[in-house]
Amino acid sequence: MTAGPLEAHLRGRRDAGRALLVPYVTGGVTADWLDYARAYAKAGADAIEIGLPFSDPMLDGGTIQEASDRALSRGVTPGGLLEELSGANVGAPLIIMTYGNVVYRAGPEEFCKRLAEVGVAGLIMPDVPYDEVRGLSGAALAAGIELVLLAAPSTTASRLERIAAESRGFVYGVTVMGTTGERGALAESAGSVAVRLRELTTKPVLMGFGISTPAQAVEAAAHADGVIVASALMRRVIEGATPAELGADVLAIRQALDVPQG
Amino acid sequence: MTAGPLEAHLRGRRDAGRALLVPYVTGGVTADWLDYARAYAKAGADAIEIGLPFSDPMLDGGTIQEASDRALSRGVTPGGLLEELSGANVGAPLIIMTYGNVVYRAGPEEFCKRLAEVGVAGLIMPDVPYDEVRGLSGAALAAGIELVLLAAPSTTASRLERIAAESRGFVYGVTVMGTTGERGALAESAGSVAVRLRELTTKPVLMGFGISTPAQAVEAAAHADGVIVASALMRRVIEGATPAELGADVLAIRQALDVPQG
Amino acid sequence: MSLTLWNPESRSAPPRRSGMDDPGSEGRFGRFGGRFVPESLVPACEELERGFREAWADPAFRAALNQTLALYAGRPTPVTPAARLSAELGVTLLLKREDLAHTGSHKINNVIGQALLARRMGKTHLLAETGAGQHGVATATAGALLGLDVTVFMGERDMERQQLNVFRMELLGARVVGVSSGSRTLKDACNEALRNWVGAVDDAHYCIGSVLGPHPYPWMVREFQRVIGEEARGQCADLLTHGVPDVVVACVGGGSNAAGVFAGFVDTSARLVGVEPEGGAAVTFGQPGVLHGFQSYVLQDESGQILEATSISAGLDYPGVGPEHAHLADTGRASYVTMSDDEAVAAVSRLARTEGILPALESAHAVAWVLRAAGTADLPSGSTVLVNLSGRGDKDADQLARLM
Amino acid sequence: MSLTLWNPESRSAPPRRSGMDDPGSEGRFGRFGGRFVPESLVPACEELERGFREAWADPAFRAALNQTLALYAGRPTPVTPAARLSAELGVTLLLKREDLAHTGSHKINNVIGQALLARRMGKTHLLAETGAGQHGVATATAGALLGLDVTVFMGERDMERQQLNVFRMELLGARVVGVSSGSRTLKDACNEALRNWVGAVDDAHYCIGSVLGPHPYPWMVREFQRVIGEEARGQCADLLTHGVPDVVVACVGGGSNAAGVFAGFVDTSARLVGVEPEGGAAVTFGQPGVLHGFQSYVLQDESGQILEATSISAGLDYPGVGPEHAHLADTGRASYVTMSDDEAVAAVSRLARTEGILPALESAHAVAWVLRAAGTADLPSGSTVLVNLSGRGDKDADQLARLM
Ligand SMILES: Cc1ncc(COP(=O)(O)O)c(C=O)c1O
Ligand SMILES: Cc1ncc(COP(=O)(O)O)c(C=O)c1O
Repeated sequence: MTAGPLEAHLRGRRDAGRALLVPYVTGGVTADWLDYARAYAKAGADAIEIGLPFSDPMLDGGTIQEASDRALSRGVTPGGLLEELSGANVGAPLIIMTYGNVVYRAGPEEFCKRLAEVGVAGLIMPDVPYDEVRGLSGAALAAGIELVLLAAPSTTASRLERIAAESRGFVYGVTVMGTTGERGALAESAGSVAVRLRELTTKPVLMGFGISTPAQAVEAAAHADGVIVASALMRRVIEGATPAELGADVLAIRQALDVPQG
Repeated sequence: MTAGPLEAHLRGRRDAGRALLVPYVTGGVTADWLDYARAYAKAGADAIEIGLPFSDPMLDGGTIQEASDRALSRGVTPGGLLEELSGANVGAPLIIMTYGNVVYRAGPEEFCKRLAEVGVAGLIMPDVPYDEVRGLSGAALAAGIELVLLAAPSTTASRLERIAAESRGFVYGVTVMGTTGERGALAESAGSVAVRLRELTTKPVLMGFGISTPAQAVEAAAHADGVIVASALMRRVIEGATPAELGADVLAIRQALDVPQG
Repeated sequence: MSLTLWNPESRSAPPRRSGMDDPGSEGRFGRFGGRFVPESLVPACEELERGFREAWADPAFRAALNQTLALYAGRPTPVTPAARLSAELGVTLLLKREDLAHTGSHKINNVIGQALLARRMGKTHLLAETGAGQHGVATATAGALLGLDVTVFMGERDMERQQLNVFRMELLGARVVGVSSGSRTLKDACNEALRNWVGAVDDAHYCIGSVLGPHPYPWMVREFQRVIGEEARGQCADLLTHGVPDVVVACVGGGSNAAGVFAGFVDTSARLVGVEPEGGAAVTFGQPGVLHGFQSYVLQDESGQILEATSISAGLDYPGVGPEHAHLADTGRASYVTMSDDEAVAAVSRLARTEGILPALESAHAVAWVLRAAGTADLPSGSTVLVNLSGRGDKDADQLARLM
Repeated sequence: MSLTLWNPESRSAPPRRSGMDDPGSEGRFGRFGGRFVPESLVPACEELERGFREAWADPAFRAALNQTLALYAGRPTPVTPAARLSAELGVTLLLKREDLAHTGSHKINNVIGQALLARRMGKTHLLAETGAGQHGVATATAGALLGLDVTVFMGERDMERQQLNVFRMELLGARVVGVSSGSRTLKDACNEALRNWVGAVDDAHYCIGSVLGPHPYPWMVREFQRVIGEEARGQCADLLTHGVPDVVVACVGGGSNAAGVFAGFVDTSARLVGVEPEGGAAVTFGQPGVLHGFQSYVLQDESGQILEATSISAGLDYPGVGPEHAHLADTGRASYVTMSDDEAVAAVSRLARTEGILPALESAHAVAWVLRAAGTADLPSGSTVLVNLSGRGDKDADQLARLM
């Protein structure tokens, strides 16, 4: 399968020697949530992950749970958030992160079509693993949405191979056996997941979960093509930091990543 | 078995045409409880029943339960009450009413001997029926205490015969299937118990349980040799009536019984 | 003062085979037992004795009882090897699981027997006393099952302490009558039930909750509980190399669960141990006396006033003990020991953690004895011991939560 | 919007004999089921599936399970003919008595199975979610029995409402962890248990309490509960002229007790009726969706947010339903109806008064259906109906007392 636009975009930047940075924001966490996304883009995000909040976020730690709860209690809906994206011109490719039920409820075909309409490039569903995603890939393909698959430290070799082969946009390497959420140190498992994936594919490999500081980002990116940063940013949003302040946070990571390594 | 002094006394009066009257007082119900007994004697009691309070008076209704509780919470003991009787010179033969455990705890021989020492003539144990009393009769006999047996409306003919034969002092006819306690009307069963007993024995037959008013006393005495009055008097004691007032109550019954009946 | 209440030699008694047989028409267990009731109740007791003797000899009655116990009450209850606790203690501990019987204790065995008997005798009403409410709930259950009216007498203090069981009885259709006399607890409820029975003997059967009361109750209730021991005997035979455990142990309130399990082993080599609560140990600390219709060991003061029992477990809070236990203590066939409230609570917690079984506080007294005795001369390492786990502890969770 | 989540034709599935068989390696019941978990958990689910398949085919495992169910949990539970209520209703009502199983409900069948399996697979720790606490207590029990550590996740709101069950779990040695996210109830406890499992898969087995969760849970739990139906099948054969009842009915929360009893009758002529609570009726009022690892009917809003269930009975308070029930509803092999809170409460009281059995509020929903249907076309006079009485009502007495 030929690379889609998201993958092409990330490959291009990666191949140009850049460590990729994908920051996250929960859609609707505040009224001006889109401004966070815009600030990320300005600070040098290579793509932006936008969470559509779900009532039962099984793979999320406390910070993103709270961000989701805030958004939901503001009364946002997936449909409304996508509507906001339409023509928002954030300045970087957008990847939607949401749980399976949000997609199934809307209907996979309709949902993917709508993503494409509002300019979204990729889709991540943390509770729909490789085996179950097959029922959705047709819909995503038809709509031109790149379905990103996750690989975990526990993933066996044969599964990893298939995940690497079938993931689109990039491969999402989970650093740790655990939920999203900040951690004091990067898990040891992070490196091996990245290394194993890199042996299997030339697709961009991005590591996520528990990457909180610029130093951790650099560490995680050492064996991979880039990082996804979520909880550390969302904690700041919950604490009331402005889009500008979040932009500065992302910039700090961007700059750390841009320092030529060893 | 020849009649003992209590039986002889009651027989004598009965045979003289007198309806017998045995009023009751709970030993120790007040500090001056003996004055109630003396007032009864003065008002014409043919004998007096004195209750030694027991913690678990299975055959007593609410009034006598309360009188017992009052006495016990005053700290009285069977030994102490008997001590008070010693030389009290009440003015009528005394019959002790108490539950089996009080007697067994002291030891039947010792208990009966002590009764005799303090001038008691008879003993009633409401929870020691005919079949069980045999173990005690030797002790009573040896001490010269007349053991009064009870007969109930439910008692079968053959038991009644044995009870009539073995009761000493008199036969206690229970008017009703129930506990002690005042009742609006005399139970219908009262008459038949009395009649059945009278057919079996020439011993005095006294009816008790629920005889509250002079009129009920007269009614109960119609087929028997006399009555025992307890709860109606103890209710008055509990309400605070003086020995003199109780004397008047007993006198009223005495007088009603003394009116020659149709 | 020496007591010679009873001279067994002077009475005609049926031949004894094992020490737990028919106590004869006078209901005597050695110098204990008897029928100490008001004359008014004697005919009812005699009628009941006749009724029970006939029913017990009638295969149809036995079949109906057995069927009800099996299809309704969940019998047989299993004997569970307590593997982890056994390993910790160095003895083989087996648990007879009366906690799994319907309503949560062995009480159901007795009430089903009495209710079937009452119906057979044409009674339409059951009277019962209850302390914590276990026997009251069981009687209300049997009454509902057979369509008999049920009135339960319960001390007012107990009603306050056990509101939930009051509700449960009412839900089962029973009338609960508060008793305000005396200490307003179980013994007063017994008095009140007996008083009420006097006035209602024609229609009502008094359903006594343990091996207590006038003859034939202590014997009849033991016979209705014998199923525990008979089942356990067979189950031990399947589970143990020697067939019979070295020791059989049960808690003793009135003594019905102990009597039931002892009856299955009295003719074996098993030592029988009854465990009384320290605060209600009639065999250990009582004197011979008469209470609620029978002669036995009773907690009482110098002048014969009955003392209140004060155990942490409501079901053992009774100042007397079944007359047959008094006799078994006299003859030495069974021995009786006491456990403290603290030991019982610790035993609940130990059994819960090692075996996943929450015993009733009552039953925990028997477990506590094993915990104390294991490895001592009383229960040497390698011994086998059967505990009759008379009931489940759900009812006590509230109380334990406040204590712990 | 039409949903075509799954096309059964396109997948390789094992041949179906009766509609309640092995759901294949992908855990599919028609268009429902599956394994919707984070990639991190997939290997654990696969390992569990392998472990279960091996154990289930191993006579030694089956023997150990059966022995534990018999000697420890009190199986078989009886089938009780409800004579008085049958007479009142004009139908023959039989009750499968899971209320008599250890810990008071069918939940024990499943946790013993899973705990034995976890031990066999070398796990040392059990994780569980619980709502009212029934499954938590059962898991704590099985953990204590086998010496496995137990952590139970429980919504903070549920912990406040069910303090006694929290105490009970702690008494059994379990650690109870409050969950403060979302609605702070059962569904959030499930989320939290899954999250925790992700970080503990090596040592921990996640012991799910119903026919829910990712493959192999819905199938495995049904197999562990199948014992209900298999026992009942044989017991009905003994009790009924026609051998098989006309209708088999059970309450449906997650659906494990219903699945267990249905499994024994799915290949017979018996109609199967699942009774959902009006406030948590996923089959009746839900839409297809994904929750807690599986595809099924789920109560949700227009945009796919999960709704809270609000039933009077905590054990039925779940917004989803086991995928096999969704499939049985699709195929029409079972039908699903709803009962209101009031009907359930009335059924508790009716069964208590006529049969002396206090059912769990959950189980009362199944009884309530019989009360409503008897004499109608749904359950004509003369019909025979087996109700799976999934648990006892003691746990609900407090709540009922406040309501009544
Ligand atoms: C569980 C349990 N065990 C024991 C007893 C004590 O009674 P008994 O000594 O008659 O077995 C009770 C009384 O309520 C009880 O509920
Ligand atoms: C007694 C009882 N019945 C039924 C249920 C519902 O579960 P399921 O539908 O899995 O049988 C529960 C759950 O706690 C329960 O405790």
